[in-house]
Amino acid sequence: MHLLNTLRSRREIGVLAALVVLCIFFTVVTNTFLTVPNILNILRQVSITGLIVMFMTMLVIGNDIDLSVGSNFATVGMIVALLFQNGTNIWLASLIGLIVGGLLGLANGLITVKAALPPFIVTLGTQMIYRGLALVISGGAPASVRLPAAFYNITGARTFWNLPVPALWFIGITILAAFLLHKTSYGFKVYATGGNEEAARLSGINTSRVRIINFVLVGMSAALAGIIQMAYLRGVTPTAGQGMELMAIASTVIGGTSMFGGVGTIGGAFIGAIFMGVVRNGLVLMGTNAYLIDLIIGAVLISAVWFSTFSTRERR
Amino acid sequence: MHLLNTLRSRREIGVLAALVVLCIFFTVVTNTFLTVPNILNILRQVSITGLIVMFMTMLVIGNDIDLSVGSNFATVGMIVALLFQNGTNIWLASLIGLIVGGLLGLANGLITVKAALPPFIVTLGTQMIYRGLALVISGGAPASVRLPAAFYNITGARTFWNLPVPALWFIGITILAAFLLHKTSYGFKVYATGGNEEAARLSGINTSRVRIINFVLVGMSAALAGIIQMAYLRGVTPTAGQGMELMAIASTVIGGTSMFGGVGTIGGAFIGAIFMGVVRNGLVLMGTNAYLIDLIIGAVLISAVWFSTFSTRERR
Amino acid sequence: AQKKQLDFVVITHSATIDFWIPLVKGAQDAAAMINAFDPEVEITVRHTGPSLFNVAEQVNIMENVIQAGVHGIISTMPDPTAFDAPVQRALDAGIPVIATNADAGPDNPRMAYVGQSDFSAGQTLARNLIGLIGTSGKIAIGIEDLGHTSLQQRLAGVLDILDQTDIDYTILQTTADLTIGASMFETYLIGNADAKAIISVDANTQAHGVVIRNLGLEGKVISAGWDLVPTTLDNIRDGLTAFTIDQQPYVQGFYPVMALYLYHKYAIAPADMDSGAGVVNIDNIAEVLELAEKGYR
Amino acid sequence: MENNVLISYQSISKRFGGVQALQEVSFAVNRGQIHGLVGENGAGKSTLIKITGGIYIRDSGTILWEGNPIEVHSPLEAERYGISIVHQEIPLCNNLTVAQNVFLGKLITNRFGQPDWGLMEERTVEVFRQIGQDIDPRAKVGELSVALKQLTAIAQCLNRKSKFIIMDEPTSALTPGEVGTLFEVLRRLKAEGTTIMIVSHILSELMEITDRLTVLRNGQHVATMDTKDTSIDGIVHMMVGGITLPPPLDASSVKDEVVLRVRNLSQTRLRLKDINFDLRKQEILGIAGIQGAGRTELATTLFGVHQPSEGTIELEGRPVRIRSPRDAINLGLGYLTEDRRNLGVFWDMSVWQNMSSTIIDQLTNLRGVLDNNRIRETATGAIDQLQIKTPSIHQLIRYLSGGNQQKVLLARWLNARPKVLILDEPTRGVDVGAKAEIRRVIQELAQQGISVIVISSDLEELLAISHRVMVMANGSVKGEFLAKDVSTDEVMALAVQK
Ligand SMILES: Nc1ncnc2c1ncn2[C@@H]1O[C@H](COP(=O)(O)OP(=O)(O)OP(=O)(O)O)[C@@H](O)[C@H]1O
Ligand SMILES: Nc1ncnc2c1ncn2[C@@H]1O[C@H](COP(=O)(O)OP(=O)(O)OP(=O)(O)O)[C@@H](O)[C@H]1O
Ligand SMILES: [Mg+2]
Ligand SMILES: [Mg+2]
Repeated sequence: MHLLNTLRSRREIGVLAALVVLCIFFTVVTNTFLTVPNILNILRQVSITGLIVMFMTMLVIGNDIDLSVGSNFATVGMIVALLFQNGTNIWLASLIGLIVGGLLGLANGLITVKAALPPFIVTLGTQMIYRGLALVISGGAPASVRLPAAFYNITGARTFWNLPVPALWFIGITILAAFLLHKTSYGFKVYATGGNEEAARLSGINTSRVRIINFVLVGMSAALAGIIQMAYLRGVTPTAGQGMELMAIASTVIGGTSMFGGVGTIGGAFIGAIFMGVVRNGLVLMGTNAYLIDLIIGAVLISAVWFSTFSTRERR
Repeated sequence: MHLLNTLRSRREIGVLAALVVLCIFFTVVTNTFLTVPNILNILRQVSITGLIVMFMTMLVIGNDIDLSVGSNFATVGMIVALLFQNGTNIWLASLIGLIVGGLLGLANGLITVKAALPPFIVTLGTQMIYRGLALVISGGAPASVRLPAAFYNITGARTFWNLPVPALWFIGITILAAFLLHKTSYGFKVYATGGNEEAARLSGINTSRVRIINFVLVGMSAALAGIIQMAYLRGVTPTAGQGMELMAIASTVIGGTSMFGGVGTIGGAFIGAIFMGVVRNGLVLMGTNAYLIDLIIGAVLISAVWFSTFSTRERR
Repeated sequence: AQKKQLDFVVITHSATIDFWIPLVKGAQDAAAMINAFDPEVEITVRHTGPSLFNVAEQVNIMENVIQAGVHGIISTMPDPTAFDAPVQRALDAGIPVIATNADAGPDNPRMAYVGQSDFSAGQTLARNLIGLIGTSGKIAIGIEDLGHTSLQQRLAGVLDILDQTDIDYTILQTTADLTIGASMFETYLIGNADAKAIISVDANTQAHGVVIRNLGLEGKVISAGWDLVPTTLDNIRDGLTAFTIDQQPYVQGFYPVMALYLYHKYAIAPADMDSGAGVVNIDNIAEVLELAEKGYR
Repeated sequence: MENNVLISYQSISKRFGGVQALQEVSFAVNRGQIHGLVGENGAGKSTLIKITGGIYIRDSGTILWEGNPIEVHSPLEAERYGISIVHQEIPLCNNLTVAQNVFLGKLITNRFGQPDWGLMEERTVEVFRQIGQDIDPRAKVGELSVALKQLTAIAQCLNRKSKFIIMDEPTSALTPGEVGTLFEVLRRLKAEGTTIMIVSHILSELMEITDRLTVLRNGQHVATMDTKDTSIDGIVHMMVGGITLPPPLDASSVKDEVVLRVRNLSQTRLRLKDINFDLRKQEILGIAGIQGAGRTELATTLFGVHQPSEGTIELEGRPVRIRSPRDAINLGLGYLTEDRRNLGVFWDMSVWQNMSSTIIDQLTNLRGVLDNNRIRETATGAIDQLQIKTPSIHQLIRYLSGGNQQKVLLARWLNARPKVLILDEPTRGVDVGAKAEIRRVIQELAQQGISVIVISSDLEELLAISHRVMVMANGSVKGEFLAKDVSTDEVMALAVQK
């Protein structure tokens, strides 16, 4: 319902059309693209970054940005893995991980909002700090874990007719985020804050709180992604998640969210997240030269953003 | 003169004070920091990114951003090295390199301005494309060069009482950029465009041209940096310059340039560029644990930006 | 008597990954041995470097270290020319320099190189692989970072052998991020149901296990690669990965310290040394796991 | 006669999505005359001006410039023809100085091609002197009051010495004195042969200054006539088909009960000094003053945007500390900003959203979930009450005309049901019809028990609408009168006191 609702807006139609064209193309040139296992595969592959894309979208609509999610992701994965290795119950460890992720987001929010610094620079700084944390606590070493089946089954496994659980998390979080952004007064305040922070404040909206909560949410989503990833890969490296922030932001913008705040939808973000996964997947299936893949992805990224804003570009 | 002039504004005073404090700190805790060779060393080390910082500052004042400079840097270095290996005269090869750098910048500018897309996303895309170019033309292999002495002496060498030539380039380009930004009508148009593009356009400034020229300039500065770096290191790897864009932007903002456009100076940018170099240098001299260096740099980055905006923050 | 203080620095191109733990331990063990053996010297060993792969930054750090005034530099040199000038400057300042792990080649003025030949190690991997899958079929080769000298050399070594067979290979850029790495292999295996093996020329080997298990390809697809990462060792023990190539980094730290000591003490010129290419598979995994625990492998 | 025409519009049409902004509009502007352009909000005035200036491209029709058809595709081309425009939305570079803004796009350079700022600053001071202002040419525009910003835009236009000057609501932020000076300048320009087209919603101004008038209605041309042949009533009739001004206020409805009591209020940084006043229940208190008087500063300080450095505020007898707008709203205060464009509107949000930002938490059921029925009821109620012209509650506010945007913002504050509502220039940029409606709403509010503070630079309106007026100058209160006992001249005399 929410998704359908938000899809009505024209911004998503452009990129949805592009996605469909892309899928048709890959279906024609490869004979494995349009198969159930591959579709599930794509869903699983986009799910980790996808989780973050949802709340990154909310953050960008509120006219902020977070470059530290990839580091947060690694730090939390590492903390949970190390706690577990040292005998902490995995559920408790995960809870601690989520809280830590939220706190790292809170730190981003507090510095950005209270010290009135540009979020780009603040989170570039904390990107380095949180990455440093992951390296310090791990001593640079990857950690591997043998998780209890119960935990593994609801985080990293493939269940229900081979459906990858991370993908279910992704879809669940998407619905949650859509509800929060499009159906609650909190979501309304995010749009107002991103659209015109001054006006929102004069309307009595506590914009500082909205922005800080947005940072906490994106931090927690990075933490959740880190935990699911750790479960799926049965381990974590302290260098995990590098460049993830840029891919998350790219998906957000492909999905029709304006980098100037105030405009965007979760439905669009969902399409944006899938889009990037489809491109990568299709190119590998096609056997594209490794040297060319990033080049092509860069070009597709620009075209996709062009598509998603094309329909709403101002005419004169 | 220009530098002195621009230094008067309060934004630079904050970060200049921070720089002085930092230098005093390093002088006290190490006995090698405040020595002529080390100062020259710092100048040399900041010069490559510093060259780019100057024009990045101009670009950011014009309310744009370029994430592709690191890739441009590698691509141009690679092109020049390969042309030279294949028998092209090094001067001609360098000229071609500069032109290519300018063209890559032009592409950024044209896409951003003409398709009205956010520069962050466009240059994230071209970052991948240009990096792909460097990989494709090099086949992933580094290229080494044995440059003619005449060329080496004016690009990568240490001459005039051991003065590193890259540092001279850096200082020369700084003066040039200061002149362009602070003393010409072009510079004025950059401020106007960044301050309110609509207003600038309505009053007859060709803001598209200003923005595109800014992109070309930053592209050419990345190319120049790539050529000097190639000469200094006597070769180039296709992975060179990764993350350079973020450091250049960080220096820009530390130097007091607003990420919202319209505000900033070359004098500040110069201090910002030196600042990052001093931190890195001092930490290594102190023998800081490698795991901690990035963490500390992240924290220093945030503090420095806080400092540089502190004096102008609105009090209420 | 006053002991002679010798400060050595190990500079690696990505100082924050744990690959260097055995290398640094080797260097520190050598220093401890010498300190115990020779009452006249006191050797310290410090490890530094850019946190992530970055040649220009590594050169800067080497310059800063020279500035700080040390008595010996042991450095990886993952670029053919970038280290020529700083190494020469160190030598001019009377600081001996030995290349370890990754070499800039004989044109660099470094005094010696200790480490694996990446090219021949790549050949070793390919030969062992052919022993398992024969000389035909499809495989995927993962590489973290295109353009990284050592990795490109290993890849060249692998391809040197594979190109003499009918094996049909696809190169995947996995990046250092395991998620993307796993996705790439997964996608490849879905698209190529008849693939015989997946290999990696770097630590991304650890991602193979998850992929093979999740796609239910245990025993059908061979996995092989580089480095002794815990997950990779677990995968070998579990039969998911066939073997991994070890560079034996302990030697790459131990021997250079010895050589620098001998240089300072008796002016003995340091000499090159190959640290070999150890193959770890199900046969020796137990032993290796035990040594890895202690930081020697 | 024909060669007397400078510019002639022939069947100009322009459509935005579903809105026909202009439909076959034809009229001519004579050389050396001042031509007024009037019409209700959304009639298409700004659209026509933007087409003339090359900002919008018309869908069809012809523009004849000195008898020849022209195509203007950019502001730069318009400039080349000698057309120069003060736009309604005052676009300036806030990061630059006054002089830099005045010479934006028209730099004076020395023989080395470098900008000659000294000269430009001198000229800026000169231009401002013409319009009766002393200005620091090095002041940053971002720190100026709305009025000075508007004057800067006017100075920029005058500085270009163009053949044809178009001013889209140049007086909306100016005080009567400033308007007078501006009109003198315009008359002088006319005498020198410049042609001027001017838009204003203050019809008395147009009667005073223009030679001819064109009336637009719903994108269509109604009439063009000589000003001397018509009257305000006549124009109003052509514009909106007649309006009835609300009856004069009945002061007896004001209760004795003091709702808001301000004592010794000072704010050093904003230069507010020792302000004392009472606001009674159901009272409409007008605050008069020229730009820089500190009226907006007083209002925003009361509303918690700034903290007073001294003094007390009592609401219904209780001393209160207002730390933020949120506090202010919770205590029953409302504040409609004078700066609609920057501080009021959420441009990317719909009409209902713009109306609901103050009460969004009340439009939810239990757990913060938006209640669509209540949202619709509230929004349609407000649209009916204020007669807002919008195709639906979901229309983006950016597609509404300025006057309708203003009404949406007014609805935002009515929805919050404040006890004390501060309206800062509520009728700025609003057409006569809407002005009368807003006046009616304000009086109704007072009747319903709300106390209202109105800040307005339109003194006649202020005196007509208020029970009592307070005059401010230089950050302090200079006097207080019953509105019915005082004339505009007496108020002005106090307002300009040093
Ligand atoms: N860019 C645009 N996109 C869509 N609709 C527009 C746009 N610009 C103007 N309109 C619509 O065109 C109509 C005419 O608007 P215009 O701004 O010309 O009115 P106006 O006469 O200047 O009104 P006001 O007195 O309020 O300034 C209005 O209905 C307005 O909503
Ligand atoms: N943010 C600010 N910082 C410093 N001074 C300010 C600021 N905003 C306004 N001022 C100054 O405060 C004084 C009063 O402002 P303003 O002109 O807005 O008052 P006003 O009475 O509301 O006038 P009007 O509403 O007619 O423009 C002016 O001198 C103005 O320059
Ligand atoms: Mg208008
Ligand atoms: Mg005001």
